[in-house]
Amino acid sequence: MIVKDAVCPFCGCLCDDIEVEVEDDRVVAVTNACELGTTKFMGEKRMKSPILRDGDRWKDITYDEAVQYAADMLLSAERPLLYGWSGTHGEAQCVGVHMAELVRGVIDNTSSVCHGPSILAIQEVGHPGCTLGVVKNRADLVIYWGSNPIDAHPRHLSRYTRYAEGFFLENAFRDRKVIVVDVRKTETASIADEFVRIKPGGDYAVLSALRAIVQGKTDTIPRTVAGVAREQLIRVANLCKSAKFGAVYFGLGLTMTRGKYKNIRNAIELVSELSRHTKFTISAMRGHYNVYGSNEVNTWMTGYPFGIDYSRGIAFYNPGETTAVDILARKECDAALIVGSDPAAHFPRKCLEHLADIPVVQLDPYPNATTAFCNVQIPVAVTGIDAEGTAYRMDGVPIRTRKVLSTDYPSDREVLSRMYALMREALER
Amino acid sequence: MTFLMITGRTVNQGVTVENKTSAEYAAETSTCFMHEFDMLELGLDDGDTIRVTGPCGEVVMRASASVEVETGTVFVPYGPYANHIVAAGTRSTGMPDFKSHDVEIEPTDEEPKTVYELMEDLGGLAYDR
Amino acid sequence: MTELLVKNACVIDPLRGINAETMDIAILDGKIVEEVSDAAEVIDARGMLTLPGGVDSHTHICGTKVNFGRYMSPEDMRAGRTPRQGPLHATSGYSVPTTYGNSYRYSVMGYTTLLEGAMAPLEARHTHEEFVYTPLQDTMANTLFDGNWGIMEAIRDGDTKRVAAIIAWTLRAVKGFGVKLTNPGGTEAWQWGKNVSCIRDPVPYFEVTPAEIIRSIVEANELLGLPHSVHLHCNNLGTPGNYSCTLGSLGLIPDLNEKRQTLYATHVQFHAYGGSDWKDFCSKSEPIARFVDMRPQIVMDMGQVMFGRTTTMTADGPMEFNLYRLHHEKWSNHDVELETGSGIIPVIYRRKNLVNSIMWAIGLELALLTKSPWQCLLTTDNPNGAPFVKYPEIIGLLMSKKYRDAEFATIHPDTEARVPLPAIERELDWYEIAVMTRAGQAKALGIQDLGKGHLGPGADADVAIYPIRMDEVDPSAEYQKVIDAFSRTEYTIKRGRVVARRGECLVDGSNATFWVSPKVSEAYDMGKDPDFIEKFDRYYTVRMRNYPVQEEYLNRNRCIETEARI
Amino acid sequence: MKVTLALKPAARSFIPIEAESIVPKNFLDGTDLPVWRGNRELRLDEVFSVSVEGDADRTEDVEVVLSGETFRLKRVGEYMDGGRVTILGDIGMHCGNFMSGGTIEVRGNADGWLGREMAGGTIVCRGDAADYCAAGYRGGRKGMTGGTVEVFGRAGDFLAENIAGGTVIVHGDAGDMPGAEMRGGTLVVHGDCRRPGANMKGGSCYVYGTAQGMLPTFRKIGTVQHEGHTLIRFAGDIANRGKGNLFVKAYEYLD
Repeated sequence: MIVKDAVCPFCGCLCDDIEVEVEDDRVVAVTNACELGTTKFMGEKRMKSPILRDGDRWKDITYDEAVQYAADMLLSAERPLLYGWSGTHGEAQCVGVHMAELVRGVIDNTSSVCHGPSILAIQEVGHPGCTLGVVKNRADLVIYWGSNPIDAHPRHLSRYTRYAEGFFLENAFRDRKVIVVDVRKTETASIADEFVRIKPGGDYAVLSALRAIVQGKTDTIPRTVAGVAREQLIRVANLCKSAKFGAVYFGLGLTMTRGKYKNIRNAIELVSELSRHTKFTISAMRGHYNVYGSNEVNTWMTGYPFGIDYSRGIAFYNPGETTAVDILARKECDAALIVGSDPAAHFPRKCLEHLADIPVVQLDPYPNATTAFCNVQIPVAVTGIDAEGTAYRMDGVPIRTRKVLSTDYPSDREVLSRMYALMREALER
Repeated sequence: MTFLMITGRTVNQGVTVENKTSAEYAAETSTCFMHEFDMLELGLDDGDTIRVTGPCGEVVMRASASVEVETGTVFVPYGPYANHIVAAGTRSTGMPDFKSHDVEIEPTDEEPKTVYELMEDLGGLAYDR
Repeated sequence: MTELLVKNACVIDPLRGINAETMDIAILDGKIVEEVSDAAEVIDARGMLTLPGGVDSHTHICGTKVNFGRYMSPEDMRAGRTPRQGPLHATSGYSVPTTYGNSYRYSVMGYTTLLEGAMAPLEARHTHEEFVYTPLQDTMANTLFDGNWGIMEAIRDGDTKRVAAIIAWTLRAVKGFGVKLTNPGGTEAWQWGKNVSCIRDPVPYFEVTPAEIIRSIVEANELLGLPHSVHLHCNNLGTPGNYSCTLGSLGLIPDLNEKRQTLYATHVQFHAYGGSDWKDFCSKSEPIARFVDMRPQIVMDMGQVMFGRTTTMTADGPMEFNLYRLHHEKWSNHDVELETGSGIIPVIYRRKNLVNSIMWAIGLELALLTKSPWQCLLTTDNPNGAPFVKYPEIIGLLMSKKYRDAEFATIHPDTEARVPLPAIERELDWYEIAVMTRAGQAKALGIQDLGKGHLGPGADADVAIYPIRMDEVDPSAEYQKVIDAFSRTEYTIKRGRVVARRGECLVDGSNATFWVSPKVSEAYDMGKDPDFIEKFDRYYTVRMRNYPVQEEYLNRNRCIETEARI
Repeated sequence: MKVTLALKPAARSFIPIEAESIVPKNFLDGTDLPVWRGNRELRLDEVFSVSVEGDADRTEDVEVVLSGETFRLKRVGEYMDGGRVTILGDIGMHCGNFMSGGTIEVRGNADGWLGREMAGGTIVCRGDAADYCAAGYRGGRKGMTGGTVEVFGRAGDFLAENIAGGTVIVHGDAGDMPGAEMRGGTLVVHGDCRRPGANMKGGSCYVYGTAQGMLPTFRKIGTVQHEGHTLIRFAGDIANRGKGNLFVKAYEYLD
């Protein structure tokens, strides 16, 4: 059987033109997807049943036992952390928010270590953006700033920018200019028309300089800014101003360096400045296929996109205080539920040391680094493969992922709903 | 020698990220991409093991020459190896300094640990079924 | 079987011509019936004002744009925070509250049906997801067609039937309710950073004018037999002198429908400005109201501005950019491929600001100068003019000259010379308020036959009982009592169940969503049209098969099938 | 009246305690106040050994003294409008949020957001202050609008971010981006710092040490004498059409 128009649950591009060939409940071939997506569709090393850590060995338990364990753990905690959420569907994320509200815990998603700083910037100055198709059809200038789509979003270039056809571009490949700004000469940089190499930590200064140059205040700018010659900055500013439609796509090169969200704020303010001259937009290269969905769900249900603390009943938001890395490193939680992410692989070691000290339950299809810190792990279906549900693309377009094969694994939503029901029952008693 | 360590995504990291118990994932995320001049200076060949010491400890990785990084800078794919030495401070933004750590690099005879060995060092328990 | 009997209700039910009659209301399984058995639960309304559940025919509560307003406004979220309590979820936010915040606050004010004013088709799934978490109101979504490429091409080719066919396919696909035009043509021009200044400016590349778009889509809307008329946000919102553009747009509209208006012009306050710049800015509510008085084919809503902090959000991207240039506050914009766009900025309307004071006056003038309350409905274009929690104050202002004068004394002193408001003596009565907040809204949306906006047998049992007796209160003098009463019902009944009581919500409800599915002939089924399919595949970034919103997203599914004449 | 609160050692000491009830005014009506540990509401005397000496009718006459391991105690002095709070050791986040009057003295170090959105009164910190000292809240609204914060040690990143009024003095070094988005008020850093005044459009920022990573969008105007220091005067941030004043002893670009 071939499933057409399947939706790839890997990165924020959320490509929905994938063909998946299934035989005997196994994926045997994947067409159209990039290497990242193909490997995910073909992944096979699933955990077979829920496991419980018993001293220094693992023991299989039933789903009922595992769900009960999680419910008891969350109910007895004074400040449980519910973390992850980017690797699951929106319907499960909604249950997660209800759970956090009920047990008065902290709910945070992977954006705190990804594009959380971008969100903080947007909260200061807003976000002039657009859907990917607007760029594909119109943009004659695309800037990748601190992002490396060839490695992280392999089809971004072919579906939306460099190699995409566009309604208003006669010869898109020729008519569309690409600028790459980075500290490394990545593969993406090598296909650019212009590469701007910045000294590490210099993005903010370069962005400020460009803002001034766009306003015509070139005199104040020193001869070089963070390793970039003033002449190149002027050339880039002119390319931007003379474009009919410019689009900036930025990545973790801006969110993870010194200044963090202030870098993105500065980039947004540059785009707002350019909007006085021509059409310009800016967007984040969101990583997980549904990290944006997690932000959306949290926002309509709690008012905030990530890092929400319900300890006091009402929602409190303060990234840097209510975000997972800070809470774990400061040992400020006493239980953790992990869904759809792998903090042990992606968090600094100090956070892991605290995970080792507190009860941890994880929902994940695969054994991963976090498994090592779990008291209980519950294997679930993979959204987009054996579970369906809503995901939000990096530009906010919601797409329903398809189920391409059937397994006996329950979905995240099913498992979480059972936990939630148990907890409500216990609290109402 | 002191280097600026930058971490980030790579295709191979992405391809192996859903299979963290695999040797391929460990190999990719324990690779330290360096400028070949820096490797010459440290007397390193491609694939040699190095000890990388950061603000929060040390970890053994393998050096690999790359044309993408400048001298004085190294690039390590996101994962448990880099995170073994990354500091958890976020400057109150929620986000650690994943791309701006100073590290010391020296040659070593030790072999990189497996992912689960790293986790066990921090109080975890390997799952190997 | 659940039965409920509301006794001694003093009912105003304009769609049935009932004005302040004391009667009982019988409810069986969520519907109004002639009578119920003795076993029915009884609520004694003790002569209190009882109205059909409130209907808001233009509000922004759910979807991509609204949620972005929340996302970018953590400072707004610091107000209005409540914890989870019993069946109720936590809420946050003032001008852009969480979905639960919206739902609970509307419910406490007696509102049971809401129309989301602007849904981009490509992002419709998002709106529907949020509807599910707006549990205490039935919902429906206006669907944006202002910059739709396929439609503009069909208009250029003079093919109104194809326009209708594309609308039909899209509404069905995205589970939309009505046709919304926001700054028609302007949202497409804005994707080049440009705009159209009024209805005769051609849209870049497509070479059709807003006038052609409006006229053709109005015709197409009637070809499809949709319950609601075209819902128009005119070009040129918020600029001095725009009233002539508004009159020009309204003048395009023939009278094509016997049951309802042919055009719904929304938030007209923002389109009723005189003057040539901000310096000689003034009210032009009078010519607009006079024009509408003569044309039964037009219904408008106020878009009242109230003083204080709020967030503006609209599909009108270029207008928001102009606002950003005035305020230099934060600004978001979100263009949607092949369809439309949106913009958001936070604002504060200040009493001491002349322009804001004039805006405040214009909204009230429109309501007071338009003869028939059926033609000017009460809205703030929530949250653009003000958050909807200000509705009770607006009701107070419309019912009391004394209150208006007291407020007028606190605004910018130069306002008097720019607006007719001080000279207007009219005070609306209870019946007129009932028209403007439910009956007129239901009629304009074309949902009265679906059981909304009235209390006749067969109607949905959505009832609002306000803690006020008309025979005991003089609204002209005791306006504070009116405001208090409309701020919190004694009972809000939704689908036959008491969902709110004296300012407290009681249950976690379950909303229904209304949407339309026009039946068109095979030849006009765009799902099978090779040209439509080819263009879709080439220029959208979502596959055509993944575009439609699945019925899984509808909590209670109220599909309205219409017989299209194509 | 002097209220002494000695934090009791607790078994689950890593869960922060939120104690916005600890403001001098509240003690005029006794000590029956709630505090929160995570999601559990506790009585003040479950967490502290409470002793009261003397009495008072006016907030100004109340002094609260906190002792023990108070570095995880958050929100002390929130909305404080008078009186005095003395913290003998370190204090947790959000001490003196929204404060409008009175005095807070921290003898040790202060964690993040000391004096966030402060409108008046005085905060003295004898040790170091962490990130976002005297700063604003998420969403870019005005930060500090009045009052004084004086830190004798060092300050972290984003010191006085979004400051719109009042005075902030740091005797040691400051971290990255002090006075970011500054729009009014005065910020003085006696030591070194990185990237001062980023995107500023008003107010005055003085750096008596070296400004590292100096931003390229400040226009040099000349030198001035200030409090015995010869400082270079800049106008900026021109990226933001700014009209702020930045004075530095020395600076280095990241060139």
